[in-house]
Amino acid sequence: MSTPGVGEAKLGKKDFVSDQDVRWCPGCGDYAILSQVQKVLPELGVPRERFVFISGIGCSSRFPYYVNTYGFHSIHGRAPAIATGLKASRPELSVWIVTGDGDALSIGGNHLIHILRRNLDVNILLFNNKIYGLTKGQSEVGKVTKSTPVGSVDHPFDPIALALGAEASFVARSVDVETRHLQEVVRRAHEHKGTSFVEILQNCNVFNDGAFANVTEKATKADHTLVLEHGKPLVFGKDRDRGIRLRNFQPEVVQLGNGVSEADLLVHDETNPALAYLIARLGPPNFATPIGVFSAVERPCYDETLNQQVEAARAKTAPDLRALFNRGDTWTVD
Amino acid sequence: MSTPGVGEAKLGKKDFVSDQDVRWCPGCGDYAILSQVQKVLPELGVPRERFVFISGIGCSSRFPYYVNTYGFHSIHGRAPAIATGLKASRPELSVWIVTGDGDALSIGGNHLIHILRRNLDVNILLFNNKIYGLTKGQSEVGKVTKSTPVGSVDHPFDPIALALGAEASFVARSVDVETRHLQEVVRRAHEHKGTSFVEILQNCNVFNDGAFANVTEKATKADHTLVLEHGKPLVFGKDRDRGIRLRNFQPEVVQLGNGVSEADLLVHDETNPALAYLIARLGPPNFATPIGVFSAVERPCYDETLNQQVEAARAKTAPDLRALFNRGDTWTVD
Amino acid sequence: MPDGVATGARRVEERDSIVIRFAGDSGDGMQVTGTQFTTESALAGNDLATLPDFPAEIRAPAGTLAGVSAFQLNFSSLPVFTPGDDLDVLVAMNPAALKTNLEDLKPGGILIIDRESFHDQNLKKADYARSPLEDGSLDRYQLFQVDVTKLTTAALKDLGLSSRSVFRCRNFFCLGMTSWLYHRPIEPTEQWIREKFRKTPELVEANIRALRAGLHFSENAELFAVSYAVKPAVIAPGRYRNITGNTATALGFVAAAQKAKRPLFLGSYPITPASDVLHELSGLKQYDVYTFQAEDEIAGIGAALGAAFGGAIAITTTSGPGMNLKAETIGLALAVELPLVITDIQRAGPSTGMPTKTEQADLLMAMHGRHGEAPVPILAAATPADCFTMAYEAVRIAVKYMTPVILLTDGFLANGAEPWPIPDPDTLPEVPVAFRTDPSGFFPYLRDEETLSRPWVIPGTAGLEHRIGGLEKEYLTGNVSYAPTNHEQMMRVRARKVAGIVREIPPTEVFGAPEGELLLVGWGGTFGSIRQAVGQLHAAGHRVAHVHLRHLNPFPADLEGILERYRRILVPEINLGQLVRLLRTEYLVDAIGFNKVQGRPFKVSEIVGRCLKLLNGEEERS
Amino acid sequence: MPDGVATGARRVEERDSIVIRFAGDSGDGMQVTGTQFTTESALAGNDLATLPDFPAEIRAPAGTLAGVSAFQLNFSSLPVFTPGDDLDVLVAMNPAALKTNLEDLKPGGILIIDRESFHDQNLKKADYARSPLEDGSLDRYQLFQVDVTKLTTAALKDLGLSSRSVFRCRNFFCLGMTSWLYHRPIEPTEQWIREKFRKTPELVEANIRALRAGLHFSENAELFAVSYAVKPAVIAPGRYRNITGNTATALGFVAAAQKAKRPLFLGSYPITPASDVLHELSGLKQYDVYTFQAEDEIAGIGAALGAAFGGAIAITTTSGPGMNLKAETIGLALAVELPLVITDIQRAGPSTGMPTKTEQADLLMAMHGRHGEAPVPILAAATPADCFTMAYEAVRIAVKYMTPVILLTDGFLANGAEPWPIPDPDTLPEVPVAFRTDPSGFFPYLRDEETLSRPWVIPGTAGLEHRIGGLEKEYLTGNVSYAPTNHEQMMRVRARKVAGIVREIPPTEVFGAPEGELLLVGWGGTFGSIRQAVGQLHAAGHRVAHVHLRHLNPFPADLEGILERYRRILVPEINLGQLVRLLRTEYLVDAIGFNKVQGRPFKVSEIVGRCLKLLNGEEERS
Ligand SMILES: Cc1ncc(C[n+]2csc(CCOP(=O)(O)OP(=O)(O)O)c2C)c(N)n1
Ligand SMILES: Cc1ncc(C[n+]2csc(CCOP(=O)(O)OP(=O)(O)O)c2C)c(N)n1
Ligand code: SF4
Ligand code: SF4
Ligand SMILES: [Mg+2]
Ligand SMILES: [Mg+2]
Repeated sequence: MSTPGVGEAKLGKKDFVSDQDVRWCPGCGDYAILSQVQKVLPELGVPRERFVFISGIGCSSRFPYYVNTYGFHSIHGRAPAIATGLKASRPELSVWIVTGDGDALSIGGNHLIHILRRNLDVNILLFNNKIYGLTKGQSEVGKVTKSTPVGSVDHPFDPIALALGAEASFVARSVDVETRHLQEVVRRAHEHKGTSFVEILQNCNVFNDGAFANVTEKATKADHTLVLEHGKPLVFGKDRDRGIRLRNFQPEVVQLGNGVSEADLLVHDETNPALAYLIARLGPPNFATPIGVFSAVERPCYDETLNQQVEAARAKTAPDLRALFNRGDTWTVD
Repeated sequence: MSTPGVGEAKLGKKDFVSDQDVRWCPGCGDYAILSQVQKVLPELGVPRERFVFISGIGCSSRFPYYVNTYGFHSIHGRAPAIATGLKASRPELSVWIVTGDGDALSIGGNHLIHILRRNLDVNILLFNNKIYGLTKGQSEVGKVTKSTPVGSVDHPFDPIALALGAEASFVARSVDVETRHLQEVVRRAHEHKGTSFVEILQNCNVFNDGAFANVTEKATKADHTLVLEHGKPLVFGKDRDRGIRLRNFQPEVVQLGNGVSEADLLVHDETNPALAYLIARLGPPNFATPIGVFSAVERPCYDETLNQQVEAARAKTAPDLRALFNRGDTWTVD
Repeated sequence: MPDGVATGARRVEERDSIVIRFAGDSGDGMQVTGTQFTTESALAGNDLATLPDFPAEIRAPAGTLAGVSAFQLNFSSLPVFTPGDDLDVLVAMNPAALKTNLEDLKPGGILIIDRESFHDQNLKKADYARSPLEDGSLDRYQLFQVDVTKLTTAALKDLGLSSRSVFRCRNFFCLGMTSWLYHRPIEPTEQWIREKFRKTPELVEANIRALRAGLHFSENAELFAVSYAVKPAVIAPGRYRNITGNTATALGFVAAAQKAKRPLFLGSYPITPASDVLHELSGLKQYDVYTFQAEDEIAGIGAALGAAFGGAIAITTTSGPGMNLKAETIGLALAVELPLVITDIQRAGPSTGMPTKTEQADLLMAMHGRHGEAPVPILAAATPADCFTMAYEAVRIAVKYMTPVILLTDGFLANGAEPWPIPDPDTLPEVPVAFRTDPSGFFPYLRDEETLSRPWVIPGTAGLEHRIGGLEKEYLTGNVSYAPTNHEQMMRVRARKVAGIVREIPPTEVFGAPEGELLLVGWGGTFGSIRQAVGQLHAAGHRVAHVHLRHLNPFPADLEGILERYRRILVPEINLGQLVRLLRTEYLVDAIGFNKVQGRPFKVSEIVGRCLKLLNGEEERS
Repeated sequence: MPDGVATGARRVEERDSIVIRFAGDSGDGMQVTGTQFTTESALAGNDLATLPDFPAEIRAPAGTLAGVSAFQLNFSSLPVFTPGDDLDVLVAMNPAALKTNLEDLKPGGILIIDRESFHDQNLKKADYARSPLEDGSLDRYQLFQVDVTKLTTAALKDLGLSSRSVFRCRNFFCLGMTSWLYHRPIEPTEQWIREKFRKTPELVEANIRALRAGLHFSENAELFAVSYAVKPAVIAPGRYRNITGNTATALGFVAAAQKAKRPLFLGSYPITPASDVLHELSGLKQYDVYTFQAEDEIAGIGAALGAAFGGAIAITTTSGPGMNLKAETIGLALAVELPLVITDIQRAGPSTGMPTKTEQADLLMAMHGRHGEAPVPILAAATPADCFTMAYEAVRIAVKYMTPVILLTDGFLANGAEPWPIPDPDTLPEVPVAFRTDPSGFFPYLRDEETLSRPWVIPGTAGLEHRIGGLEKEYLTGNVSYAPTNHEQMMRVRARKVAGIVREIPPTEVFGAPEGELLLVGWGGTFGSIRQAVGQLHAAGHRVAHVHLRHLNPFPADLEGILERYRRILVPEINLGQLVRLLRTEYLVDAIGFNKVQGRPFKVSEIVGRCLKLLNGEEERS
């Protein structure tokens, strides 16, 4: 099946390529993401056999088949639940959840917000193509699809805002084709202790082509993307001449110059979820799409605390089945 | 069963009392909420038969039995789904969801965030006693319960933050024993077009007595409650001498006087969800518990848009089964 | 003879039936080709049945075995029950399509391939060590190697299309060839092309040219020495259209709701192969159709139940994995006694299984897949067109008996098509809906004496305010009750109500010998195969009969008597034995199962073979 | 005779068995009283069985009929199988308790009431038009009217307690009385009180005083002319404790995990009556027990499956409504072939039903409640203590066969208690767990030749990285496969694997006549009632026998042979007929159902009555 990953000199990308043919439509954004993840994994200093990729159902959720680690292609929406049991009982594993917008935000919304709330130390990669690819094109976005022939009446979630509402400890966004940025975000997600939630804008060229063209096309990208950097003012635009300022707690886009300087702008602070929420609710049409790490804060991890409790209990009393069976009132018949 | 509610002079509270014995533990906060709701309903100008109360499972979810309107005591966590179908197809009804923290935030979390996202024009009353009352006391709060004998490792949701993460259009909090405040919030919820999300802090005197004592006891109340009022600065305290100020986008409590005046404080603005989120994440131990309307914004309602689409389709083409059956290629055999 | 029908001067042979399959890459448009050839055949007056065969959900790399998509059609001058066992004709667009489909082609059958696609790269993708065109392995077939790509390109050369666009017209070239070969009229296809590519006139031109080029090439090139005529079938007079099971299901629901004069509410979450019903209904808003794409299956059925409470004709649609999630709400619907139709378009399980493949393994779940004693009537459609009738019937029963009803179809029925005698809306059965509005003597659980159903009272009705819920209810008032004997009374009345639906079931049709050696009992999508097999056996003098159940719970009242008239009972199912269990437990008959679970329908020959074994006494006890 | 055992100078009569019920308001501490009386009786050497009867979940207003809580105990010098049919003694703390329980008291039985509680307000709450103490309606019983409240108050008067606190000691006064009446030792109760109120010494004092006051009052007041001795039962030597089904279930899981030397992982969501297993296990972290209170039942089983993938002994617990939600993940567990125990502690359904009442109506759901062909082994415990054995066995089978296993218990077993012969941990069966670590020749779906189970390989094992999932898999490699015959092969091997578990089932015990007229086949919590009924009938010379199934899927191999040895087969169940359906379909025997669905167990007399009817030929065909 696979060759041992421990004790080897140093693993490279090819060690994380499984023997299965990759079966996405030609041109699908999933290929790019797979490739970046396969590049980052060997650099994380984790033995290959400790990685586990868990997914739900969807095109994106086929991901685990293609990564030569342990993998579990589960059922629709439930990957966070399965990951929770695995990570809680095996905290030494590096657990990754791969999911889609339908899988994570539609059927799986509850498990998603609960894993974020509990803050298990796992990494979530949400491939957001704003469409159900596998079932051939339904969507919650206000667009015409097979299931919404006169346009959808649904207002879609903003995954970032939702994650912040669930008090996620690490919230970030990247883009399938932004290879460097994506690699960096994946690396940061791995490093963060607690649930790392990463939304990856992904192009489904068959059912929702160009959904993020603004953000990915050379011509429009700089004007439509706001790259977040900790401690840096919120500046964007081809000429980096526009920024976000707060007025009476209302964000507004300002043109730099003419008395407006970077000092007037909001400064990004990853440790402030309220700011992250404010930034999350920027975005098209009035603002640019923010990408990068919105928020990264420390709080206790469920898996760690649980294991500490088990450890503490074991340290206090040795397990003794005989004593357990004999608890309470007992009597002897001779 | 009931006497007609239409054409009658004017209904009063007693008209909304059903013939069923109310079966909550003596002293339960649910009684107070029931009473306030029964008081407000007749004042809303809606014929009694148009009210529908839909609930899940839990002590709180027994609520519909006691209100003399249409009612549906459904299954655990699913009230928002049922309410969605009813309201979408019968937009003229006044639909109320009554739920508990377990029902809405644990098993029912997904339906909750989705109804908020869609913004159906219904009202949600979430009785938050921070415990599963009906199943006799489990909780996600970090406290010792039967299911968490050494203390819970869980971090609870903040329902307000979660609702804001789902982009709820109306988000408020009140308290079981604050009769006037509660009535007012319930009335505002009714008036708001879109999903009105109201968290009501409710005392379960059997399994979690005093969970909100800070907010309800005469002695501590003023210092521990921040009453939100649109357009007013965030001031609290027995002597209304403390306030919330923003410094580098970090909220802090300041003592008024000594050069600090109300003008330095944050001013509440219901139309700004980002501010609401910031306020939501205040709260004990560092801050007081905010109550009142956090956020109230306008956006399209699912039920309205859907009905407009149906209307528009009907206006364009008259329904004609014969034409429908004969769509596409047909042929005749003689 | 209408214009454009290929005739040709060469020899014309007559055939009763032809089974043809178009196979190619997912990108080759085989489903379109097959569907158009079906339309042409229907207009030519043949009876027919189709079988689309989709690859796994995600489009596999072009040219690979996993990417092959196929469409099979059986058209005939005789009554047709199945898409056919073995192929008379196979059109294979590339080596992978040849490899995965060849085993079904009859020896001596016609094999049409695109020669140019058999290049090294494609051969490798299809795991061919050397080209089958060269190793003699195709000698037993009538092989026609056509330069489809080159000929299509030539036909379109002055249109200035990209080579990719030209390549995508190849399927119409092939359709042109087969239309000539079987004397099909191509106008309906030209019409379809005009409509489909309305917005891009150059594609209209290109596809029509390709189609005609295929036709004329066949006519002129003298490639085919013979063409075949299949006479019109003797079909009951009337107006027809082709219909797939999913479309028929959607129309059945709309028709029933229209008849009931109530809005139709669908709460659903997409899933293969059920999504098309959602898609179909989403486009029918002018029929007072509300479609709600829910966040999951639980919300889908929950919303439907809410709409039922509000007085809508409420339905939910899904497939196996989603059915699991609906179980709890079905139980609630049954406790609150509101009408609701749950449609399970079965696919191959367990778990995610093979989503694009058919199976009929959810019957026992439909019967028992909820906690507690929770009886629900179950209906199952037998053919694609029958989906209309059974969807309609499911609504009628749900409303009349104030009960959830489960309707079973499957992937084979859902995507398969057959001619549908278009019904006259005026002659459809009535679906009476009368909401109670009279407060005098009202109780929420006051039952109708015959049907045992409770009154349907919708919110908004003054004076009838009441509360319903999932806790056990007092017999008459519906108030919550924990009284022991009340519970027993409620359990038994719920069971009796469902059992009473037996009065809605028409007498069971027995096809074949009225009594005798062997009775085949089937349900669902196996209808065609069983019917044809029994027809053959009966014609050959065997005392064999076929009963096809469309009511699975309760069973028809006359079924027991019928079962007693045969020495052996065989139950063919695409599962490991489900109906057979129900028959055994209900009637204590030693019915034996004939089971196949390969994600595809029975062949007629398989059933005939098994029957002959039993009839010849080669197999006394299974 | 140990200190504190009440003797009294008056007449002592001997009895074989006594059935006593304590009934009062939910706030009156009846469950504690009953449990303590049970402990006293166990220490007195009697065999016993208990039946707690809870009101609906929410505490109803004090004094109302809906608020009545009761606890019944049957203790005896003979073997005890049930909590008893009719009562020898009823202790009723208020009019509501009298009203709801009196019908079960034998004529001439002892009725102890608190006279002061029969005031107008309480009588009204209990719907009594006039006091039953005054209208002669209690003349057929031995009525003892005791001023319980007054006497308790007097006993505690100098303790300075609030009247509410004093009122809450009344139950111990009553326990004192009944302890005297039946010669029970009160030390265990005194010990319990000291432990329980450790932190409030004044309550220790108050409750012990109340207990002793009741004892001494009975001794001195000459209220009771007779007291009763119930000799110790002849019980197999050994160490015993009382155990409820839920505690036994929890211990069974812990023991199996300890034996397997693996952590135990429970993923669960609270639900009546299953929550106590979660509570119990949450307190056993030192046994390497991980409990995860999930957001819902889906996450509960999902997390358990994740833990199983990681190598833990994984379990999930729930009741009917929650079982619906676990169906899809059970299907996944079965497809990926990982070990997992799903425990359904059944309650009265359908839908929310009557959460605090018992039923055994989830058997068919356990069997068929998933889409597709999805076979799962099913075990069921027969008695509270048997829950230990079957929970243990469920884990052993799950691990050995790499399969999800469903364990069924019910509310009656869960809350009922009986003496448990404490096992020696060293003699429990082994639960071997061997994770595969050897990469050579490894395939994820390589099967063991005997068990057909695949290897358990846990993440972290170098060189064995692999992927599993819910899509159909290739027979050996586990790679995704849509190949038709592979699907059939996989379907059949999954079915064969589960069928093969038959080799784990010990020979079936037949109690009573080895062949003859009538065989009663039961399962689950009906064990006691059936066993006792059959014991009586057999003793009376009838050729009757009892088989109690603890393995419901597959059935024991010897069952068919046993069924054949009896003329008639009767299947008593607390449902509308579920096991009886499985027996009929499996063995084509005309088994008939005896069904009761009232949220409570069978009475022995009900079963005896029905058997006699059958034996006397009064009922030939059901
Ligand atoms: C219980 C269940 N419901 C529905 C489905 C059908 N289904 C499979 S994938 C999918 C949506 C996937 O969308 P997304 O997560 O966005 O993935 P993508 O294909 O776009 O990557 C649906 C509805 C299923 N497999 N199981
Ligand atoms: C599917 C399902 N799972 C679990 C339960 C058990 N259950 C009933 S109510 C409840 C929790 C209720 O908590 P909450 O909503 O906070 O209501 P409260 O009783 O506190 O008002 C649970 C777990 C159920 N009835 N159904
Ligand atoms: S359907 Fe869309 S998301 Fe799925 S593989 Fe194809 S391009 Fe990618
Ligand atoms: S258990 Fe708590 S929430 Fe439930 S009725 Fe009693 S006091 Fe109220
Ligand atoms: Mg998607
Ligand atoms: Mg609660």
